[in-house]
Amino acid sequence: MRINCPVCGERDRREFYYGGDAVAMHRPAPDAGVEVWDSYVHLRENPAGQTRDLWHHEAGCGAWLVVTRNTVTHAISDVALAKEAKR
Amino acid sequence: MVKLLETSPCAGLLPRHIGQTALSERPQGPMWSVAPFAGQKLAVARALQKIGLTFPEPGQVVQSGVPSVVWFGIDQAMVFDVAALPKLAAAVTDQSDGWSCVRVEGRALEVLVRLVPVDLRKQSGALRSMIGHMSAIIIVRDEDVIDVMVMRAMAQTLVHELEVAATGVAARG
Amino acid sequence: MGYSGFRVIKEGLFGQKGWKPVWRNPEPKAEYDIVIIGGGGHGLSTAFYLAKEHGLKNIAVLEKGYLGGGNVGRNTTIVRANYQLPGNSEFYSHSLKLWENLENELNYNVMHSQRGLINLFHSDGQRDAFVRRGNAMINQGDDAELLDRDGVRKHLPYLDFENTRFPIYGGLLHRRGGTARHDAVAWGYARGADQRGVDLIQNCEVTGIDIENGVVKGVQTTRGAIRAKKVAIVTAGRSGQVAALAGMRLPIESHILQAFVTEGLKPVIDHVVSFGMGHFYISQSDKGGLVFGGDLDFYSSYASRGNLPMKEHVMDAAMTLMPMIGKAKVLRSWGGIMDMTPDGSPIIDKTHIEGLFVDCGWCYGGFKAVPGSGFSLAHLIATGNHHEPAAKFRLDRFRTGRGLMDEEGTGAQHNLH
Amino acid sequence: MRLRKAAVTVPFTFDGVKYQGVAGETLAAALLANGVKLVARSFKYHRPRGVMGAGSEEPNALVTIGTGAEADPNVRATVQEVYEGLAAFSQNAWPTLKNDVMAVNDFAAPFLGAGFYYKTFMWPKAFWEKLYEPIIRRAAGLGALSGRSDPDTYEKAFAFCDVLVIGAGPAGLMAALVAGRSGADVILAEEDTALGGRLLSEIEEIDGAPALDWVASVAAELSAMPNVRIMTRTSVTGAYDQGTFGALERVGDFAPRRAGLPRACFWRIVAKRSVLCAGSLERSIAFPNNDRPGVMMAGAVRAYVNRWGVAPGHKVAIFGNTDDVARTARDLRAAGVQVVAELDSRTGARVIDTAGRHGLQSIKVAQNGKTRKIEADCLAVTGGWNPTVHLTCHMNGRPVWDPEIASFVPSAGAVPNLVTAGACHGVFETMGCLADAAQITEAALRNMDIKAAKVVLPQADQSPYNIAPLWMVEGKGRKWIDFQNDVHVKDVRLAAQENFRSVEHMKRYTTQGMAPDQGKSSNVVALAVLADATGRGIPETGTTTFRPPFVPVPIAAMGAGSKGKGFAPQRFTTSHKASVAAGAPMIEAGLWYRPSYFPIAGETTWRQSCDREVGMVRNAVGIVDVSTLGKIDIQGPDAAKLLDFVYTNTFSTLKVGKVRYGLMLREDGHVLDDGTTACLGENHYVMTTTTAAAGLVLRHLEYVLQIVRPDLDAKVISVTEQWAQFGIAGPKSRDVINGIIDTPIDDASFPYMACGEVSIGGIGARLFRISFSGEQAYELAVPARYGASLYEQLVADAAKLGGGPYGMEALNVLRIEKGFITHAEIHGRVTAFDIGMDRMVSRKKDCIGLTMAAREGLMDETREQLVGLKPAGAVQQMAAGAHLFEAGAEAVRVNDQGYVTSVGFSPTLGCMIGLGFLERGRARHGEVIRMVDHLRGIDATLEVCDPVFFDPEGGRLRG
Repeated sequence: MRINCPVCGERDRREFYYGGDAVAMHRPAPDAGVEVWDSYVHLRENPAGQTRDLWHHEAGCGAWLVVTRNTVTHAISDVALAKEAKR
Repeated sequence: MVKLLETSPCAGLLPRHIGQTALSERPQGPMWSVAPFAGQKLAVARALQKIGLTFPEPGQVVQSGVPSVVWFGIDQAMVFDVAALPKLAAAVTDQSDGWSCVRVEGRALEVLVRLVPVDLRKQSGALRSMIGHMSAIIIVRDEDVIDVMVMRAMAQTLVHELEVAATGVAARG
Repeated sequence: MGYSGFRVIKEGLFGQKGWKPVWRNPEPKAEYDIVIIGGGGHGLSTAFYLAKEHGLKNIAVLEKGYLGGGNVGRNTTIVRANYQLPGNSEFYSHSLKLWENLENELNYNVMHSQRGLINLFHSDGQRDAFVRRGNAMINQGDDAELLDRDGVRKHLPYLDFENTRFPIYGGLLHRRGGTARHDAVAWGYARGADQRGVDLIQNCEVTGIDIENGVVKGVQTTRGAIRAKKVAIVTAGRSGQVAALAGMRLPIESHILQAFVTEGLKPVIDHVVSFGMGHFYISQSDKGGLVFGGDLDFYSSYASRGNLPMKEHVMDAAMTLMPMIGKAKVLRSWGGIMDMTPDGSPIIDKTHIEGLFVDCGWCYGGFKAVPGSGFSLAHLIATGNHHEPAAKFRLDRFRTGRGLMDEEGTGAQHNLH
Repeated sequence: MRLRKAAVTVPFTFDGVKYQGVAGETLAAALLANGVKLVARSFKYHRPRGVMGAGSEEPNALVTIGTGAEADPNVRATVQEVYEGLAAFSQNAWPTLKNDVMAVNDFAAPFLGAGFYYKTFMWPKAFWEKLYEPIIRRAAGLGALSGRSDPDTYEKAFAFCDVLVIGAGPAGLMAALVAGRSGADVILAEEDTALGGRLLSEIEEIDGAPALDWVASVAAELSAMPNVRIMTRTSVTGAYDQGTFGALERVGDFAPRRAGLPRACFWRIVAKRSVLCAGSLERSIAFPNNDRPGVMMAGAVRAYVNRWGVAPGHKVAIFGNTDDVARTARDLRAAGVQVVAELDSRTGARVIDTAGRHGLQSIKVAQNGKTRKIEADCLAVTGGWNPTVHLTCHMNGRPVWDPEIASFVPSAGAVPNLVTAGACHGVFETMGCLADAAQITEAALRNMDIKAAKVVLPQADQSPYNIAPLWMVEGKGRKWIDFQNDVHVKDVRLAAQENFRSVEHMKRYTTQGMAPDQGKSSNVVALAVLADATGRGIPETGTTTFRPPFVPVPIAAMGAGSKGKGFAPQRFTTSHKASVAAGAPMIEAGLWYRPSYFPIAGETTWRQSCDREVGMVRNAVGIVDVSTLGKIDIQGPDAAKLLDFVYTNTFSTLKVGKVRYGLMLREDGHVLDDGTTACLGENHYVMTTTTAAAGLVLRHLEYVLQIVRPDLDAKVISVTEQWAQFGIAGPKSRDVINGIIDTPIDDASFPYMACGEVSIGGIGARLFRISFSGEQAYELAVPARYGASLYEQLVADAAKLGGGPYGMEALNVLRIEKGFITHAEIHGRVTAFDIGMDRMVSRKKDCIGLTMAAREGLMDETREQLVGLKPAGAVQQMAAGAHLFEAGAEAVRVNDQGYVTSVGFSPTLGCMIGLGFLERGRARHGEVIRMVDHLRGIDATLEVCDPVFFDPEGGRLRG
């Protein structure tokens, strides 16, 4: 797989670290309740199709990225810097 | 008073000549990591312009006589060979001793094709990638002069990887 | 029709004409007492034990493709009971005991080979962790032996003891660990279930789960609606999609685990060997192929195929651990879809919908669990009570934090287990 | 038999017999030239087998090359080039290829049908592992590994291009020509040693001249283009995401070994577009006893005759179902080889049996209602051609049935940005291949906005294919389909009879297509037989999936560079050389190496050294390199807020010049890491992490800053390698410090948990007063270039005060004595509550893990809690990894109450001590419990105690 880093350009998957579903960007408030937190930390849509997930360009520029990707074909339709991505 | 002596990262390992490839260690000059605080990139660039440098764009290497500034990652640059920096609205960190830097000359592209997962033929300037299993900074000076940097403590592995690759290149003739 | 050496000779003499189909191809009925979604190892063994242990007859297994076509048909065939945490320990111990009598129980040779499994360790810290594990195995009533470096050398003389990157300190030997012929396990259970009246329905995809007032009523399929009093989702690799038909979201992320096989070679690796520093494990099939694998590809995927960097990493690990393997040639690689849970342990539980059960989250350890999982899920479906050895595989443990079984100690990031 | 006399020959051996070959020809060609027919034994029945094909798909002629550690098993004789001194050996035969004892299997064949083993060998139970399985294993397998470390070198490399052309037959050459002339950056990868593909083996004309003239002119033009790279001997093995391909280049295996030259190179090729021109593979026909040495593929026979000048037989019969029957006869006659029969199935001719034990002697033919026997020592067979669709299946693409050519063709778009052209696209005649490739490549270039250069198509062969499908010929005797796995028609029918009707079931039940050729020559025939047996058509029957690699890849090639130490980088501290010189055994700590202990004269065990080093720290001063601990520089207006958010305790109150211990959780509420953070200045901190978690914590901080709290303005960067840092611990530690730094310190100016900048001979350094031993202790950091020099000085100065260096063993004992935890305790399953640090979780602010740590199950009093463990009575041994039980309780799971994490002999206390986790442990101090290590046979009675064994008030570390 190759990911088009907005900073470095297209790079091999081996430079990146996968950080799970982009749901992590929506951290609940501390008092949001156990159900909300369980959902945030554990439950996943886990789609067979388009997903948004987080990747760290660890052996590259160091940016965390939000990657819109198809989990069946691995086609990548969008890559954005996490800091600038729509939350 | 105690007198401390310097040891370079590749001491005892370099220089080496393998076929038409030469490996040598770059001198350890001052190196400052500069990471501008939020919204301060322009201000930092302006401040650096006072010493003939700027804040580089991704991949950019800016040379001003001996001093240079090299893009080093997202919102991060490395200033080389400046003894002291002007005051900057940035996180400034001394990295002079954090890296080992090896210059690969001669069949540099052919050697690095065996180690780096990026098309270096189309590169100039600096990029962050890998050499073997190591995170690395690669500065393409010319098609046959490439500087590679990895963390200081991995100098021996870096030299070993380069030697093996250069040996393979040389053996193919 | 019973299988035996005598029968094989007799059929050989008469041109193999007497062999009957190993299972029927029934048309789905309009209603069953129990519908099991998923004709993989776990689904088939569940059906078998429902029939055998609980005397239930009116059961269907619905399989969207062919029987045994999921992960039971594409894994590295390792069977072991070397877990350390409460909940896992007793379950895998029970499962291994079922394995040990499986040929007899199924009248089918699944080639369960207890050739011994050796987990290598490469530091004092790893040794301590494996000692804790080995002691837990013995506490559970299973077997474990601590090997020092020379002990490992005696069993595995071909490892690199001189120059490898992470020196071998020793190993934990689990003599009852080993392998089995994966397809045969699925077929043996399918045959056993079919013989006991279970309808095995292939090419039948479930497209909906009917629920009324919080009670399950049946399923919609590509071969029509089927009413059912109880429905079990046993579709590891697709658990999330099928559970979504019931409006559920699971604590699961799907990941790819690759596996590899080489060309046939004369016997050279007599154990199952696992490399404590490199996520690499290997055994040799009876046909002679070296069967091995490594870590997950590491990103959520349903592609059932792997990527190059992980392939290379696995080969790298092989070369540092056992450089005698260099001239073996990889013949085929494939990727299975793994249900990864936040603690790396599975789920066998009722759901908030009455009559709906789930059996999922086996991560990459589902094969060895095939007998135990079927046995325990059958118990739960038939009696309404959790089977003791699987009683901790609850859905709510993540919410409560009670009884988490994180063998790796890596926490709630699904892919890290 | 050679058809033309070779000018120069080289000697090689097969099974020890010396032959003459022509350098560069394949081993198969050389063996046939020398009249060697029998080259192998089949997998299951040990049937005699000869060369069948002429390419990498060869199912029969697998040999071992070389001896000893260099022995390379399962090499295709049809690919291996002959060189002087080449030593090849047959496989799977004992004692000799000709008289193979295991050939007895063939007599038992009636009982060994598909899947027979599932039905037997079940009794008695214990016999499986002891008797049946070992016999099966010994009989199975082909070649053998030497069991010795692979002595050869291999390479890996990366390559990039606009257009990757896979295969250099007529289509591939045309594709490369079009792309090359258009200025695209092209890689042309060809498995063979030469360009030309089938044209190398056929007699054809292009533009009125021999086709090879055209090949030579195109090759010359491509070689001259700077934008085209030609890679021969390179098999593209796999297609992966976003245009990534794996490829195996054979570099040194076609010649005697040369120092430094790798055997093979595994390439990772990244292409914007790719054109698959992989050609097609010929298939056989399943007729009775179709597997005898001498029965070959017709295309291979033409290759041996036309390309290599070798006649595979004196009397050649031809049997097939396309115009290739006539083509083969034409070429053989032109070369002066006797053709004894042209059996075109389209005229009703059938071969219904063959004879000849170690080589074909005759065939039996049925035609026009009559049967006759024909003497022949070679039978060329063609059942048609299968497009080489393999790479298009690697991303789950399913090929589709094309009745026109009675085979599967690639489905369009199966691999993104890959197009197929020529024979693998279902276009078989040369003219069609050229036109197809030109057109397909032009379209691909247009897609990437490259203007395609015009190429004038030459005139080439347009002979039609005219296939009439023939899969099988009925008759007595086994009709082989998968020659490598010994699968025959009856096996497939038995599978169907037993309801293994799905193609996947049939494959798995019969092992059809699972041998080293992965069904390249057999799958389509097997499908046709299955379709027939189940009354379905071939398209409904479907295919199994081709998976990577296309050709088998040596593990050493894909794992190149990792043998020995190459598996992971090595990290060396600046004191490494000095430690080694002092005789310290170095142990791995993650990627680092650290000294275990420092033996001095008279010490014969590690314990003696360790005890001395512990005493040295407790009574004088010890020096330890702590550079491996992670060091992270944190700066910015929100640096303190970041610390407050990632640590459970509060850091925003930490004053400049002070250090604080911190605990970090994962979001799921379990402990991630611990360490100290020093405030070096306003909005400037340096965090230390454990060695193990250094990378993890840095990534975690970046994750927090970029994902969870992008509002925080702080910058983090690793300074682990910038600073060489040394611990100086013990009552005399300050004396050592003051002997080194330019301005002395005292307790008042530098109290416990102080930090600040100091200088050493004018060089800037950092000093921290922190302790991991419970003694008065400091950590002194200098820029790494001075590390070696400072370490030497520290050790020398310490020695003058009765101290010296200490290693990991002593460090471990010292910290256990103080109840300090490491990753032995914070192993990923423990909470702050478990380790007694719940007080450190501030409820006044949010932090990572705060909410989930409060889950009911994580705050339960019955959880296992950190305790100290010491002997109750005359306990000799304690063991990390042992489990804990109530005194007198049986050591079984239901009674299991905990486990031991760390142990050490405390010379300070004169006994073993340990740390562990025990259910309700904090409430059980003073209780006597049982410790059992089954593995080492240790069973002891321990007392539960506070984890701090030594100086619980902490008076010593305050000085």
